[in-house]
Amino acid sequence: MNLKRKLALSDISGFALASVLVLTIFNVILQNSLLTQNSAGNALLALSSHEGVANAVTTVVVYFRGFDTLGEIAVLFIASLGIGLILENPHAKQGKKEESNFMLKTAAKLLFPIILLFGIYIMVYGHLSPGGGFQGGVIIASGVLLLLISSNNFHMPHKLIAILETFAGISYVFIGLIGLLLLDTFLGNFLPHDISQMGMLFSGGIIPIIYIIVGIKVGSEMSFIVQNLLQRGEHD
Amino acid sequence: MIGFIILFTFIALIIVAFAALVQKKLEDSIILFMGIGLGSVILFFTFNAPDVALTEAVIGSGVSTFIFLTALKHLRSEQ
Amino acid sequence: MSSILFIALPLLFAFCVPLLEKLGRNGVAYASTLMQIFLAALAFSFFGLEHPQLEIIAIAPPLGISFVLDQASVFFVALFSSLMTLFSLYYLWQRKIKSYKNEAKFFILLNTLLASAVGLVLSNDIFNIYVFFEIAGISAYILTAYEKNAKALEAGIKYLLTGSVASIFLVLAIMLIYINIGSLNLALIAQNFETLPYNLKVLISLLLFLGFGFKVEIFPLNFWVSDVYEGSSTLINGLFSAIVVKAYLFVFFHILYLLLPSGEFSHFLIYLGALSMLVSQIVALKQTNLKRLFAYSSLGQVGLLFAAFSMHDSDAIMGAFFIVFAHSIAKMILFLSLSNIEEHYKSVDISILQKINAPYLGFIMLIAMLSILGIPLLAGFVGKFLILKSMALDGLFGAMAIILIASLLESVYYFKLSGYLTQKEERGTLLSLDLVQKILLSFLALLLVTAGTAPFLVLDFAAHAANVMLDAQSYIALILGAVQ
Amino acid sequence: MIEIILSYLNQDIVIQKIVLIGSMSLLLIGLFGLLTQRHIIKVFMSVAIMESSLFLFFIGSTFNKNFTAPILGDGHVDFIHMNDPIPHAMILTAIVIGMAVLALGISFAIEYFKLTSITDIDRMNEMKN
Amino acid sequence: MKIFNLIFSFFTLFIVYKLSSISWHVDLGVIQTSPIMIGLQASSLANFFALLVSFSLIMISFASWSYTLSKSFYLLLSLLSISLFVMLYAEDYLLFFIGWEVMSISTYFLLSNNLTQKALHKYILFAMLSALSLLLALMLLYSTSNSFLYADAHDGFILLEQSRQILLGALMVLAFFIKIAVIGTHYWLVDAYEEAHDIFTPYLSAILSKMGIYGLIVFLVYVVDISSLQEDYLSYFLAFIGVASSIIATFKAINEDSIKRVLAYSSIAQLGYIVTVLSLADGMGGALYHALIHTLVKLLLFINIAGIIFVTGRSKFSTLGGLIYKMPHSFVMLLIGIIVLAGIPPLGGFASKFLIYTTLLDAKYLLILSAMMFASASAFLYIYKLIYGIYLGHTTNKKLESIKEVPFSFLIPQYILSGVLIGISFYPGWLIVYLNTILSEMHLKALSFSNITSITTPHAEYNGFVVMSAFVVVFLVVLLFLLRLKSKTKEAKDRFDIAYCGEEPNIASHLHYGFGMGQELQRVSFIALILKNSSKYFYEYIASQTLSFSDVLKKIYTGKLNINFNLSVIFAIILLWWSLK
Repeated sequence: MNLKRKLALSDISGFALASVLVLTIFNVILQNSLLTQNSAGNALLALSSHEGVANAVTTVVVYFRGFDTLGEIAVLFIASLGIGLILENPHAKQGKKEESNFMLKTAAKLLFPIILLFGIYIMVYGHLSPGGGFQGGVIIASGVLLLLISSNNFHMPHKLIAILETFAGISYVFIGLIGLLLLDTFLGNFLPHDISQMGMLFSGGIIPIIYIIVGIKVGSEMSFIVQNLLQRGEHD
Repeated sequence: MIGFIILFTFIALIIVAFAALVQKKLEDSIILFMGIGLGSVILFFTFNAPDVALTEAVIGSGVSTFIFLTALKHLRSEQ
Repeated sequence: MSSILFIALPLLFAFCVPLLEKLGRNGVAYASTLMQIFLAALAFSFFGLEHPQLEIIAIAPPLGISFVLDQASVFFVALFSSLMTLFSLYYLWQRKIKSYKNEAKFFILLNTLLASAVGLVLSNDIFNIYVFFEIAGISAYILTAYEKNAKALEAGIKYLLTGSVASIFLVLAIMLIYINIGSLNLALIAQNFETLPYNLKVLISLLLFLGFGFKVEIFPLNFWVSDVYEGSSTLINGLFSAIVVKAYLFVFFHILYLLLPSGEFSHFLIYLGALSMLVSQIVALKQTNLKRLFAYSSLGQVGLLFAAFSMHDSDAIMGAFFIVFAHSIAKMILFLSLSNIEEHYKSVDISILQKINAPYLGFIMLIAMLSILGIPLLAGFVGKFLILKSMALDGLFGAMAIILIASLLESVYYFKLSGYLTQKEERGTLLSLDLVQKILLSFLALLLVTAGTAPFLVLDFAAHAANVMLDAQSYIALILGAVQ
Repeated sequence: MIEIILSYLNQDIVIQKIVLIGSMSLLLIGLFGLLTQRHIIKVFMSVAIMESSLFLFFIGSTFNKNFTAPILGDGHVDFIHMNDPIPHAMILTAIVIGMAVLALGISFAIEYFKLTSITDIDRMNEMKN
Repeated sequence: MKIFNLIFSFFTLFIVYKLSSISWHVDLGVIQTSPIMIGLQASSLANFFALLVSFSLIMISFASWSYTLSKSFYLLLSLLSISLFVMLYAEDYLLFFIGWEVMSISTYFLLSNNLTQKALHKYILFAMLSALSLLLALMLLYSTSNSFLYADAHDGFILLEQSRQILLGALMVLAFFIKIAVIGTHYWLVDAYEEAHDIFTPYLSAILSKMGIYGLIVFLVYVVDISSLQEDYLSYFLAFIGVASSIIATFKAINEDSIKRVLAYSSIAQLGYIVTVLSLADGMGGALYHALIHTLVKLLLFINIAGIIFVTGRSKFSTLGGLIYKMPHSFVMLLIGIIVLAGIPPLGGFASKFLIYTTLLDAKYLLILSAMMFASASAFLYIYKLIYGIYLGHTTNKKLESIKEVPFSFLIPQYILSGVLIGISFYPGWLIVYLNTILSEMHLKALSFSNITSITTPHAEYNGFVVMSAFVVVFLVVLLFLLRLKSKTKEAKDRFDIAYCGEEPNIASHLHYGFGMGQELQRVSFIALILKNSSKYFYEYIASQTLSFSDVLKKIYTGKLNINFNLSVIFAIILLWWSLK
């Protein structure tokens, strides 16, 4: 009986502590929650108008704050590396997985190309419509996940994905370094990007290229993460 | 109309979140966690932030729930 | 050669490791060490600069991200890159005895840790600091859990959870800053931080303090440190205490000097730092595991640094620079030699020091311990003396008394160790070091001794660095000036 | 009657208040979960809830009802009367980082469970102090 | 290495002698942000102590000739001496502190291969406590005087308000008392002296405790300006502590069995005298005189004991005895030593005691004076035990009969030392001239000086030369008589050839009664009180308290993450509420 009461007690105390902290934060924010209009956003909007990219968020993510995206790609890369390191167990027994039922297999065969197409669309048109590298890559990874779940004999093409990933990573940093060389600002937009061809495929200078590279990288890393998490490293 | 949608989804989110945490069985709490993902996608959409809504949909509710489900699978297989 | 290379090169190395692996077993190791040597040389090339430099990334500051290179940050960058080079050189010979499983990943993590530490120190955009906060965090979590035994994984989980709670507070602080000030650039934020209403200023600075507090290992928030040190492998402990903690410390106080130049909370922070030193030394008295003992001792030294930095006085900061220099090198020596001892004698208990038969290693460890204690003729004393001197001028005798009592307790357990080292007793088998390892360790010990006996060599550089770090106005003028 | 409520709800100030109250209560639930839950997955879940509450708060409070999304399309020619894109970019990065850390934490928990079959964070004390 | 050490010590003596003649001033460097002057200067007080240091270094290097010592011993010894010179010649407290701490650390390493872990740990903790309290005191002084120089230490001291002055005084005195090992803080000294290497103990006892005296003098003269100290609380405190430590140490020395422990307690007692007399402005002359005498006598005694231990390998009274026939030279040296130690007229010891007594008499500290006389009188007990226990009486076992005289390397320093002591006994006045230069430099009242053979004080005059020559004449007459008598006496067959009260002694009976002296004193209630409780219990109590407190604090660092997160949230709430209020 006292264990129950002890648990209840800790719950109440936890709730009380949390509520006191959050309430104090709340009433401080409440007193001065007026948005100052001079936020940097308007200035950025003005600037991004002559970047030749329709989606302002993409220009900010890839170009104006491109360094954060590079850092964030590094985070994802280290995470997938860490998960691969932690979850791999070489002496994994290839337990006989029971055959997944028929419906899932056929649905997977039908759905995978559509998901793949959708993912690639999101990735490539990142600078024109909402979405972009991250979202596209993860959609492709979810497609791969679908295949992993559905069929047993689907083995991830490790070699290919690894090459894709390294290629994408190296080219991202190289674009940054070329920017440093030509415009002596890292990740500078050195390709021509005038407003006239707004809406064309390669109209935003290095922005769409970077976003596609990011898409490839995120796609391959997410598929590694997914694959490791799912089979806890019992792969070949 | 927007104000009402926001109010409604926030209230739903709070109820679902509280239920997810207090839930005894893990499967139910993870399913409720999906609900939170869905709710936040709706909210982001009403906040005129399509990029963030798409990311939240794919990563926030998609991959995170997948991660929790696999965790459940591995933590369940021992008992 | 711009300072962005500190971030770009390690990432480039990390991304193309699969190619480097084709160069044979130690291709990756040599490539990474060569790159680190190049980065260290690059860092020292920046030493000469008189006035701070600005490196623009993508677009010009108040909207874009930029790196600022001034004396203080160059000192830290040089310290980090040279320590990392020495670490990987040492590891190149250590791996003959015990090399890490899939070593390529180990080297990637080393380089990303270095890149993020340098990024933290140089960056001038608060969200960019958050991204580097996370990169350093995530590579530290994986390095902690590298051994994959129960202890390491538990340490990894604890470190990760504390890190994510810290990042939640930090993200909330950044959001409040953006909502109320409208910009992410440190200079702009610093400029109109005073215009905010008082209670909002308090809330934002408290959230920043909590966000960084976990990582800066200040008293009530450093519960996780000793578990992480005990869980992770000894070599990595050296990295944590020498590089990671110092980067977070510098960033926290860099932001503090910008946002609160008049030092409203400095009195509270000083006594918190002194208290943190006292508590960690008291707890360290009863430790029997050497790694936990060194963990608590570095908590103590970080507490002293915290107190020194929060004094808003250029002398104290000069002393703090000395202590950063001395403590990083001393802890690097202690942990590198401890990893050799652990490898050879298979135990990390205090009593092992009685059985080790390594006269040279013992002598080097002795120098490191004495420097941490602040014995004259070693670098530690110069730092501690300058801090105490500036505390005396400000009349903070309470904090001084706490710090001195804490260093008395510190000398209790450090002299117990040195008693074990110098004891005339039957010793185990001889622990022989490689020649290169001996050279590295003696080079580090030599640094300690020269900085201690002849401090005037570096005093004027340290004084200049301290002044540069303190005066926020020239920092703001540099960044905002670049725009017009 | 309903129109009055709807029109009342549509005011900007009211929307900001709703967003503030809603996200802060989500943060409260997340923090409550962190402080009381024992199971490792529940702890990670409460961390995820806290993060998503922060993101909602940030986008919600920088949201302007009568501005459109920051994308040129279907008729918009230039970037005026648009919502501020910077919070969107920041949240985009933060969501991905949050997910990466969460995935890493879960893999630690799985491996730890495989070794010691413990999921209760309070029983995790391998290291005798 | 031995030759190097010898040359080094002679070199130091030559340098000190050279330096004492010219007045020089070197400033080493200035830390420019806040101007701190560091430098060395020649003050005659420093020359006096430097002379003592280099002289005893020479004696030590002579005596260490017959030992095979490791190279590190000599290196550390020279490092120690350099740090002593740096400390003595420092003109500011920063350099003084650096020399002080390097001295403690190098002594720690010199002791580290002989002392047991416990004794070593005790020594270094007390050394660190003294160093840190000195550092805090420096900082207190710096806060008002804005410079570490001795010159402007006094006006910094005056600016400090009352409570801080007391704190400064307490810390400074505590730091030096630990080195002098006054009664409260002697917990580390006795074990350190007993277990240290036989040849290092004389240096330890003769010199290192004098550094405490030097520090105290510098503090009293430069910081507190001793002349204004007459009725001050500090002088009463110093006087009381000095006398208490001399009384307690004397009685503790009496019933000790190991020779080195007896000498350790006796040096505490002697330093107690110096501290008592330092409490008075015009006691400075007596204090310096006694310091010189004490250094020489302690060197002589410890080297003598080192010789005995070197030859017989035993250091306990109960295992020694009757060595007079085997080691006549050492016997004579020890005889001279203990006469000086006792402070009785013929030899120099009396001159310094005489000065001390007269200053106490002038200052009307009569109670202190009587207590001091009582202590030096009761010192006779352990002094007699010293000579009787080792040389007189019957040898306790066979092996002692086969030993030979102490090797020559021990005898040279003893001859030099006793020569100097006898010289001082003949011409006590000669030192007064030298002391007066020091006193005048410290603008204190100089001792009255009539001629080099006698010490004159307002009350009486002691003519050393007359007393000494009378004593020598009487001594020779008695010696001749005894030698004539000895030629007629019958040589005893062996040590059992004595019959007393009808019993036939054999191997079992313990003939040597010398070592037992002092045991019966326990029955005296006052002495029993001293012997029973010692400062050990107090320090052990403190140690156990801190360790249990560290156990309590360890609870915070338990592995339980949940509790820690609650703690951090509580901390956040407290911070928020406290700053928002």
